[in-house]
Amino acid sequence: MGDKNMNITRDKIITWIEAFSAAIAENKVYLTDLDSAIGDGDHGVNMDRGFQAVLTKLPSVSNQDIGAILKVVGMTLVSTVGGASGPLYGTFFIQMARKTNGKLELTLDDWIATIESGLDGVIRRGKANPGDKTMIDSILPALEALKTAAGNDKSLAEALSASAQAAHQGMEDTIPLVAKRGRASYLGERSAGHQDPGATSSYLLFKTAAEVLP
Amino acid sequence: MGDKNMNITRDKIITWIEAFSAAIAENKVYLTDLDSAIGDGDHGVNMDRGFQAVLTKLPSVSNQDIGAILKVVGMTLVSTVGGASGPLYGTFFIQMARKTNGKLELTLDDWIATIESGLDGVIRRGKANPGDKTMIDSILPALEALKTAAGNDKSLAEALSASAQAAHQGMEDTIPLVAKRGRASYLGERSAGHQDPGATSSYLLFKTAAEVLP
Amino acid sequence: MKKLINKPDDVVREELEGIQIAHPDMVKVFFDPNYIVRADAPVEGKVGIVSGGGSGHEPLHGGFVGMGMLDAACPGAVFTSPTPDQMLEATKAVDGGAGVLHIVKNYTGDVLNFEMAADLAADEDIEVEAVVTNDDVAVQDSLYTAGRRGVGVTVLLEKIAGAAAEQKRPLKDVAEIARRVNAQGRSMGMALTSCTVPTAGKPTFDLPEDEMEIGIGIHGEPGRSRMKVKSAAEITEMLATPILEDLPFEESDEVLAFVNGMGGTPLIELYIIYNELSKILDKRGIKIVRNLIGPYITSLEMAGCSITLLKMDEELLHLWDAPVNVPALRWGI
Amino acid sequence: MKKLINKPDDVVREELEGIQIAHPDMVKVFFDPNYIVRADAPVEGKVGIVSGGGSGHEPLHGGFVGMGMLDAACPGAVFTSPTPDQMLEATKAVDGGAGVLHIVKNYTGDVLNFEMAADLAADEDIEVEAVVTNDDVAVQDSLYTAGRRGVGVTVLLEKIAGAAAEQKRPLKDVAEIARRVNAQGRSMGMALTSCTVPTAGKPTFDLPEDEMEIGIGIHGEPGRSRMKVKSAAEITEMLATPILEDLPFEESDEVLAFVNGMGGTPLIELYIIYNELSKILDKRGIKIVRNLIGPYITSLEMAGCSITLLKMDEELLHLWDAPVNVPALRWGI
Ligand SMILES: Nc1ncnc2c1ncn2[C@@H]1O[C@H](COP(=O)(O)OP(=O)(O)O)[C@@H](O)[C@H]1O
Ligand SMILES: Nc1ncnc2c1ncn2[C@@H]1O[C@H](COP(=O)(O)OP(=O)(O)O)[C@@H](O)[C@H]1O
Ligand SMILES: [Mg+2]
Ligand SMILES: [Mg+2]
Ligand SMILES: [Mg+2]
Ligand SMILES: [Mg+2]
Repeated sequence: MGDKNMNITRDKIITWIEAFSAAIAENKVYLTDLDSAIGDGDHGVNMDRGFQAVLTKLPSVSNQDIGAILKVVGMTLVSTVGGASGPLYGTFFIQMARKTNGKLELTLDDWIATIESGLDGVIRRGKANPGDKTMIDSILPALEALKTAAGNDKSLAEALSASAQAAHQGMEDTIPLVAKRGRASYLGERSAGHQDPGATSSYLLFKTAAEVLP
Repeated sequence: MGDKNMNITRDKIITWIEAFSAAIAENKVYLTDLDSAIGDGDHGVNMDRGFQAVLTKLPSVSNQDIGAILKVVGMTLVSTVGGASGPLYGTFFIQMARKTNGKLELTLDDWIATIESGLDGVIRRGKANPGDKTMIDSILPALEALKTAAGNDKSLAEALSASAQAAHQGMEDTIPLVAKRGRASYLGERSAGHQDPGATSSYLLFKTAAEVLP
Repeated sequence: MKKLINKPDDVVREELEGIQIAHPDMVKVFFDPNYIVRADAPVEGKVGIVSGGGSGHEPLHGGFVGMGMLDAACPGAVFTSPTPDQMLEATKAVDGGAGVLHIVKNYTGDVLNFEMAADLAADEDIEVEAVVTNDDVAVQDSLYTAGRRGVGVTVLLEKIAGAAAEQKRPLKDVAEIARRVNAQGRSMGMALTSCTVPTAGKPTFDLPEDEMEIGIGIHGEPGRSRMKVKSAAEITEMLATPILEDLPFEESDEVLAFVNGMGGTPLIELYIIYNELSKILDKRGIKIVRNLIGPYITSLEMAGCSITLLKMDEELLHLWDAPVNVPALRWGI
Repeated sequence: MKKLINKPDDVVREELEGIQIAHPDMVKVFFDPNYIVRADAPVEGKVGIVSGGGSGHEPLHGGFVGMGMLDAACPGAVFTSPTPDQMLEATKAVDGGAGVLHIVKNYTGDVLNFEMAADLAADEDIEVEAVVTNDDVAVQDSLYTAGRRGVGVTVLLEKIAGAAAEQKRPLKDVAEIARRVNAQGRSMGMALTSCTVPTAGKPTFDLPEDEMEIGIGIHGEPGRSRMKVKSAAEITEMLATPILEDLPFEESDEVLAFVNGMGGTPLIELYIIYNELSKILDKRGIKIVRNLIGPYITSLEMAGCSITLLKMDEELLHLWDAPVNVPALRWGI
């Protein structure tokens, strides 16, 4: 049981973005290979291009509020990633920013609202349903795990850890799915048996959050 | 020593054209391979296309004079072979026709004048010099051998046989030469060490002549 | 990988520099973000037309910028959708006060990025309409997919919508014509070889020396099925039949027939395909009233072709024939 | 061999059928012997311009038949010179009473066949002048060879001579202008891959995955030297330097820069080469006043490019800009 009242500070958000960028760089080839199997083999390259750009932008906003920081992350992704994941991850961060405007610290409830806002953005933008074999399939379980943890009065650390586990499960659960959105959908039945690259990068989002945010 | 007074009849000329056509067909790949080494690998294909066309034309002129027959051969080659060898062989036969107009038989002297006329045509058309590694390098020695044989009062059969031998020697002598005309000339020194395809097909002309004309 | 390039990462930028130097009379090229606009943009009172997509499909879209066709093109990385900031800048640059039409090929990335760009343009009070092309009959179950891909029709649509805009028709009209072109056009493609994305350095897929892919897209992706190489007549039949039956095209229809090279196939082969196509259409009583033959929407150096048929009417004919003066298409001027 | 063809022996005939069906507004195609003439030939009082050569270089020459360029083209078998009977028929078909210009690429076969055709035409009282193009600087010792090959300049010459003829200038003038274009133009080419003659069925030469040929011709023949693949910048330098030093082109010269694709190289790479070329010319103070970028004189599906520079003057500029309306080039109309 961690400290229930511990909050997510602005500096931790920055650390999280840096940790996620590092995880993407580390998994660039892995993500790209996953995308080669059912897409066009660029997901790792796309994400890495975006987060390398984010890293160069971060210092100039590191003394602003969390909303401002997340907005810059989102805007940078939108203008550097391209493809499907650019607008989707971009929207995710921009919508997270809407809930964190002016804030220097986030409670667990704030975090839940923030993720929920991000996910809503992704769904509105991409019109995917759960089970369509997309990044939603790891974000949604992660959000649900956060809510359950909060309902059960768990600590921030526990909640984040539960969300990372749920995202991981969601990611693995994409393997048998037949894709219905994005480029993988052109493969129809042939997309089954492969893990979705976007769901994999999204899992890394929650994994790194669990590692550095508490 | 054959019969000194035996002449080349029209029917033998037809047989000769047929025999040469057969020799070209037989050596199509060989000639093309020679051309691949120092040219563009089509000499056998070109010649065969032309003489197959000649074979279809022959029956319609087989009861005309030798000049008319050779003219049709030359015109057919001109309009079916293309490349360098089309106009050269075409001119060879057309110029042979000039010396045989109205004739139904040729003496050895007629034959010499006929070949000389053909060769002159090739030289005027192609502007090659002896030693430039072209068909001239087997036709010219063949002509000289014919003249020598006639000067020595040899029979037609002997003269034709000598010309075939000389053409063969001329053909082999092209091997060390550096090409100065035609496509092989672009290779410069690299053309040395290869037998000229045109000189090879010309040798076949005299070889078949020695076999069927006497 | 053998290509006439310097560094793989510099391919798109250097290509754009080449276009800039080659065609200053027709286009202006901007960098960071990258976009190409016609030299005299914005044209006062004219609907601006913006398209864009991944690079590697040249001359699409940059080669179609100029009088009578596109006002701007946004090139992404090779086979990667461009980003909304490029599209926004392009949209602003060509807005002549009559609104802007976005022509978007139906790929998730392109659609999403253009949507965001449209939102951003709306924030700046520019009226934007988007038309999405989805003419690829090789994608069958559009219910369970991201829908049919936008391919060859895009070229024809850009020409025809461009002509409509040049006549200063209002945005609604231009968009309506564009949607009609999309609705009346169908395409399908095939590949004899894969292609190599410069940054990847190796072919996207392997294709044995005696096999081909039928039903490919334009991103080096494998197609609907793989089989032994067939004759030009059989290949044309395999591409034309699904196209003809999908719309369907019917007896006495008049069509524009577009035989497109994928980048590595020479013109001599495209004319052979066109010859076969005309026999097939003849047999069905379908009349080719216009044609386009050449590499216009390509997949880098892929060998292969695609066929697009567009059902024509008086208005489309008129717009197709209207003057155009862009790097890759020129007539009537 | 993977090609979009039916039988190898039928390639040329079926291509010609495709051209005939595709462009009846611009050209008429005749068979046995094969030749293509502009739809409105003969043009009364105009010098007729006839070119021709082996097939496999498309759009050269058939794609250049029409208003403002060629009056006729004679296609031979792939990479084999056409025959005098084709040329004679074409010459007769385009003789408008002002004589006929033969444009001949300098290959022994082409030269000899065109000479015979000219003799035959003279027998029919048609005045014929021939201009032979020989712009390939990759062939060095022209004393000991059949002379330099005719390559890229042929395209430019056909356009410019075509414009001069269109102005109803006399045969002597048109020939003089054509000879000037040839004298003021130089080219050199390179290949990343070989090509496959359909009837041969296998590549003309083998080129390892990391090597290229510099100084090739347009018949799939190996070039001046073989080496490891280099960057676009280095390749452009290797092609441009011999061209520049041969004429020589000098500071403040104005040139038309032609970056030609060999058939299998996509436009995106040609623009990168053009970008490098413009830097090289810039450095030398040579000004590009016109350009042409694309596959115009090809070697089947060979990957590679060639560069042609033509020194321009007022008259050539004017003739270059004059209207042209042929399947492969169109402007000013
Ligand atoms: N409509 C959508 N909604 C949510 N996620 C999507 C959608 N379409 C695609 N994705 C995600 O995007 C990932 C692919 O991203 P990426 O490869 O970068 O883009 P692209 O498909 O344009 O190449 C997929 O694995 C999937 O998770
Ligand atoms: N100028 C010339 N004079 C005489 N013979 C020539 C000349 N140029 C080429 N040849 C002959 O033509 C032969 C090549 O013929 P071919 O391969 O059919 O034509 P191409 O070179 O046009 O492909 C050469 O081997 C040579 O013997
Ligand atoms: Mg991808
Ligand atoms: Mg040859
Ligand atoms: Mg992509
Ligand atoms: Mg040849």
